[in-house]
Amino acid sequence: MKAPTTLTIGVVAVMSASACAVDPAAAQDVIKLGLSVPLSGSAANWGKGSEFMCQKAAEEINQAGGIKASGKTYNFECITYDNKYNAAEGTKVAQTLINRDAVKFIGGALGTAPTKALQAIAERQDVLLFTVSWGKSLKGPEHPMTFTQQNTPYEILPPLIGYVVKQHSQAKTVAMLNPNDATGQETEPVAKATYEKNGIKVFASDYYERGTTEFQAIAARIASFKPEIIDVGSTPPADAGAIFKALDLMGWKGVKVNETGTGADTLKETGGDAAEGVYMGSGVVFDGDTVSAYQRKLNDEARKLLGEDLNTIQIGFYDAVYALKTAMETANSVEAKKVAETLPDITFPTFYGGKVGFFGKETYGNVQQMRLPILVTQVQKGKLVQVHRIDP
Amino acid sequence: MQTAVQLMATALQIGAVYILFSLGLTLVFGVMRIVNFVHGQVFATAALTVAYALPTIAAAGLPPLAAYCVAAPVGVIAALVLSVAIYTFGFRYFQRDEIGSFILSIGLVLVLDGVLLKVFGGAVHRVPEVITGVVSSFGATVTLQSLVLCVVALLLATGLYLMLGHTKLGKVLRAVSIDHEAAMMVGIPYGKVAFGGFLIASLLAALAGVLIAPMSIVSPVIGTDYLIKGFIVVIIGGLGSIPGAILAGLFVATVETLGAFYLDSSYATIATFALVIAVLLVRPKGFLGRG
Amino acid sequence: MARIDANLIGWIVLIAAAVFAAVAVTNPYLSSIVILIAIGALLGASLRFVMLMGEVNFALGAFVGIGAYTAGLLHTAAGLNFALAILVGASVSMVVGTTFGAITLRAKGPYFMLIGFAFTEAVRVAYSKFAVLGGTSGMVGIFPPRALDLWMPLIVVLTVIVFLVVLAIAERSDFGRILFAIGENEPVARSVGLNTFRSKVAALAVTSATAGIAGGLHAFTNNVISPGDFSFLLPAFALAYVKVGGENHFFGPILGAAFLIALSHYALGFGANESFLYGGAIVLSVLLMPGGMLGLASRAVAAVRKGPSSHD
Amino acid sequence: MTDTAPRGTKPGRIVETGPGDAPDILRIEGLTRRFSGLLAVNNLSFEVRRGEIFGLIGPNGAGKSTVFNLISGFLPATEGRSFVERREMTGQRPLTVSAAGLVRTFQHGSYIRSMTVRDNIRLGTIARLKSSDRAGRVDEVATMLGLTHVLQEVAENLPHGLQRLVSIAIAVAARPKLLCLDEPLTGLNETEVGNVLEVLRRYRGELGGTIILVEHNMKAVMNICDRILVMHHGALLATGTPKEIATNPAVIKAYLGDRHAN
Repeated sequence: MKAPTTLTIGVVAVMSASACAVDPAAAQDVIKLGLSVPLSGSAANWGKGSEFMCQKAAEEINQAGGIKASGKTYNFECITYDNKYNAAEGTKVAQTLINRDAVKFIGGALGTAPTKALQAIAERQDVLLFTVSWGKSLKGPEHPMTFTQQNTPYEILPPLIGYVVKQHSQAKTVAMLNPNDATGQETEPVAKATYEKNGIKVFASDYYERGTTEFQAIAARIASFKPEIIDVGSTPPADAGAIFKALDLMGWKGVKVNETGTGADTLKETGGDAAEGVYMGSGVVFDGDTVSAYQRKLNDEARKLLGEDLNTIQIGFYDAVYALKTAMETANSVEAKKVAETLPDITFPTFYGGKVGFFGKETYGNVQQMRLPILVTQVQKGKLVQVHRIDP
Repeated sequence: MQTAVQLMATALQIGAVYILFSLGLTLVFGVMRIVNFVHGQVFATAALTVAYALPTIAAAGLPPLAAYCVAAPVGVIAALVLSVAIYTFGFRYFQRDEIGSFILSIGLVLVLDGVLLKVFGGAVHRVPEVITGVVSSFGATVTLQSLVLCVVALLLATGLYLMLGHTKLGKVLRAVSIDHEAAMMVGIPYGKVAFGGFLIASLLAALAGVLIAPMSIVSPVIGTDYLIKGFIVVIIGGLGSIPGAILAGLFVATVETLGAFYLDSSYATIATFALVIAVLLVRPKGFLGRG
Repeated sequence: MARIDANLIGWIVLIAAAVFAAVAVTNPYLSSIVILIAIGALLGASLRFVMLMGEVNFALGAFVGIGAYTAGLLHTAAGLNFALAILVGASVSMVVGTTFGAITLRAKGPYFMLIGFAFTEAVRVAYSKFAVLGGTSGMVGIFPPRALDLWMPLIVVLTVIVFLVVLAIAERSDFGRILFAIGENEPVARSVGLNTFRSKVAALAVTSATAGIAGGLHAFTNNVISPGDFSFLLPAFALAYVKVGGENHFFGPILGAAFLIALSHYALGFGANESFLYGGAIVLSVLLMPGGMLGLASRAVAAVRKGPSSHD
Repeated sequence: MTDTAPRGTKPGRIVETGPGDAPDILRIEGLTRRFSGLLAVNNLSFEVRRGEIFGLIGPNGAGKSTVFNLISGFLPATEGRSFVERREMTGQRPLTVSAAGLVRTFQHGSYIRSMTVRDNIRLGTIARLKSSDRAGRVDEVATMLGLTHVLQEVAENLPHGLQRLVSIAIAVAARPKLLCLDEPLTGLNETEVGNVLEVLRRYRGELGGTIILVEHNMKAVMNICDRILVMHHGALLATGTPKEIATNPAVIKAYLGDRHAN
């Protein structure tokens, strides 16, 4: 008697799933932008901010009259699912976006593992994919539908490290630390090579587990090498702050770098005064004259939502939407393959101001990387200050 | 020498928190035979509440220390309210059911993870430094704050130890954890005792939470991190053993510190897990576990 | 006798339903759900098998991961064909599982649970240390032959059914009786000369093998695997399948998996927090319906029949 | 899948057990067990002859159950040696002891509550019989113990008396040379007691089985046992036929005031 129950409930369950598989909201004049981002766990805030920025850009464009292509007018709509930062969930999200919601454009994917899972399906079904993930292996001619919406170490590190080394010509040695996650494993080799190219001796390059809350021993270890520069690579600002504080406690004084540091606030919160002087490669300055009033307004809204400043990851989700709009109108088509072919040749207005395009032939063998300005920032008197900017 | 002292100081500091955290776990298991995964969430609730309340209170113009003295009790109370709810609606029905209670607590962990994220948001919360200044001796330096943490933690640990040894409640708790049937035969109200033990355990977690808040990186996931460490400690020390938890707490902290210093610290993480399995090979019930 | 019949009907219905779902469902999204349910069912059944002897095996996550990574590596690095890769993966998982059991089954109850928990987490960190496994960003390109693309749902469902049958037979055999006896009254089993320790290890060997199979299928249907896929949440979710479906009956975890996975996909549409969902399901079922859905069902049936419940 | 051979233990060596060698199936020499100072069993020696029903009695806490745990290998002896059919079993595990033919039951619920009677009995056959013979043995034992009509029932739904028979059946199914029963009569009513005793007699009669019986029910013990050993404070107080024991002043003294003495 149990068996039929098994069946009925099983069937009912599958039916309920199929019920929402057929999405009535699939009106022709809406272009859905799928987002695969972490909405839970330690990276939840990045995901929330990314969704926020995608929606902002979409709203602006829709209010400004939408996208005009192939004689029709379309509106953007952002659909976000939680990829929990791992491949299994990334696949679920990919299936849901592409095969259930029939999304043809991915407005952004965050987290290398879930992005790879998404790419496996997207490239096969000709779905255009934007991602902030750094994996070099994500790009290249074999992935014609994939585009990167954020600067990666290959873009950031040469100018950043170059600048730092120039400012501190006496510094000749460095010790590096990275989190044992995808970003860390992507950043470390590039940074190492760049330092060596600049004639800096790399004493040590360590990894630590994300989720560590006690950094004294780790700090003691890197300090014991007595390097002139300590580069905590893609360590999240909160951890970085704690590490610099511990280093400061042990009396280590030297040049501090947090390559992918995104903001002064979190760094200050955990690092206190030890955050002073840290160089960052992914920081965005929201006070001072470098930003427009509108950007500041967006950032203030974001702060209300997230409790911290916007960072380059989230801004990438904003830029991708404008890139797509421009490409669609230039190609005069909303067909993903056509749009992907057009993207490399267009320039579009970026959040950072001005118009930018795509590049990357020499690094990735294919034009898939947004050519964004590179901002070298530093914490000065507790404020994040832009010390160097390279515009494309 | 300097590094040696520095490392000792670090190990002591981490160990102090592990001890506080694990004492609760081991106490609950001793008294109720419950493997309480929710302990981490109780701990996180306290830490998050402080991290959330303190800046707000401080904004009212109070100096950090004063503000902390207001926020800390709030955090403890929040955590205790949570654990009372957990006990009355959950664990009460699963006493001495090792598997059932474990399954229930796993479920609660999943639920509370979601809740904490909703309530406190994903952003890292940071409590402004409550006690400023550093202490240096033998060339090693620790912040006054972490020193205070150590002292308080160790005081609490000894306090609990003495309480179990000498007060009536303590004796009752011990009696129950050694042989609850015998204890009930001599007329000990098991239900009351169990609830008492659970509250004390939660209180320890809450205190650990509010103590760690000013010097750690407080986010909703902090609970899981300490939970895993905490269980490693109690397994090594022996479930239900108070001295076991204290010794193992220091032991694990030392291994971690040395590991992080001499190895790449992500290997240290694996090393600690390997350690557990090794210990259980030699002593399937932990170092001081009761046969 | 009635029970035997019910079981027989159960199997026929189950197989029919599964094969129908695998063949008739053409929408790739729905077939991906069918696949997830099939794999989930195997995971739940594997976890339940060890629960027969009264232990909760949280090392399951590690076994699934080892199966998946071995299969993936053999396929991507050594170009081994996918059926073979999965089988070898399962064997490796079985070897690890047996060793793990032989070492850790001296411990019981909470100790065994917690060691398994620690083992799963340790192994998860370990994957990320090997570049050849793709580090934290995961291993890519684990594709079955393109020709099989359309057939994958059927292949997965049939494979799962085969190993479910294996587990069911094992449970109904004398081996199963021994495990059950161990779970309830180990001294009695020992007093009649049964080597209970060896039986426990054997049980772990069996489930680590089936878990390894599940892992291999996971790898080849997801095409990408990452350490995060095999955290302690995996056994926790499997536990949810068992408790919600009903741990007293073989079909329990299967029903639980079907229900929870479908539900979670439905919920994903509203951006609901999945772990919240699974957690809630576990809590509610342990508090309100100890026998799980099947427990409720059989009690209902019994009430209707006004006869004794056929529920064992 | 299951293991029928004892693991990691060599068969105990055959030893000549002294002069006047009786056809003893169990021989205990100076058996002693201390629990942290307390002497539970104190230098106990006795032997059990093939085909007899041997009563092991004594006031509560006399150490009867401890003796069972020691001879069946569930508890290591502090001192002393034990032989089953002249094979030394000192320090062996239950696995080996039961392989040598000594099978014991436990005082409380020596069966699997939620398994059917059939499965319960079958459990006893697994280690000793190859799978093709098990079903037959189950029916055999069920018939002998009069359980045929409840084979399909789940053990926990049975009345007390039948549950005791199930416990015995599990042990009997294992083809023991020596059957050790720990209080099989406690809590049973007159008819049930009679029923169990009847079964034991038949078991001894038809199969020439040997039984050690730990029991508080004096009437039953006196009525069924060939020889009785009385323990007091862990030591041997007296041994002999029921008649001798009944009239032994030391025994009577030991039992005076003991609520089980009737």
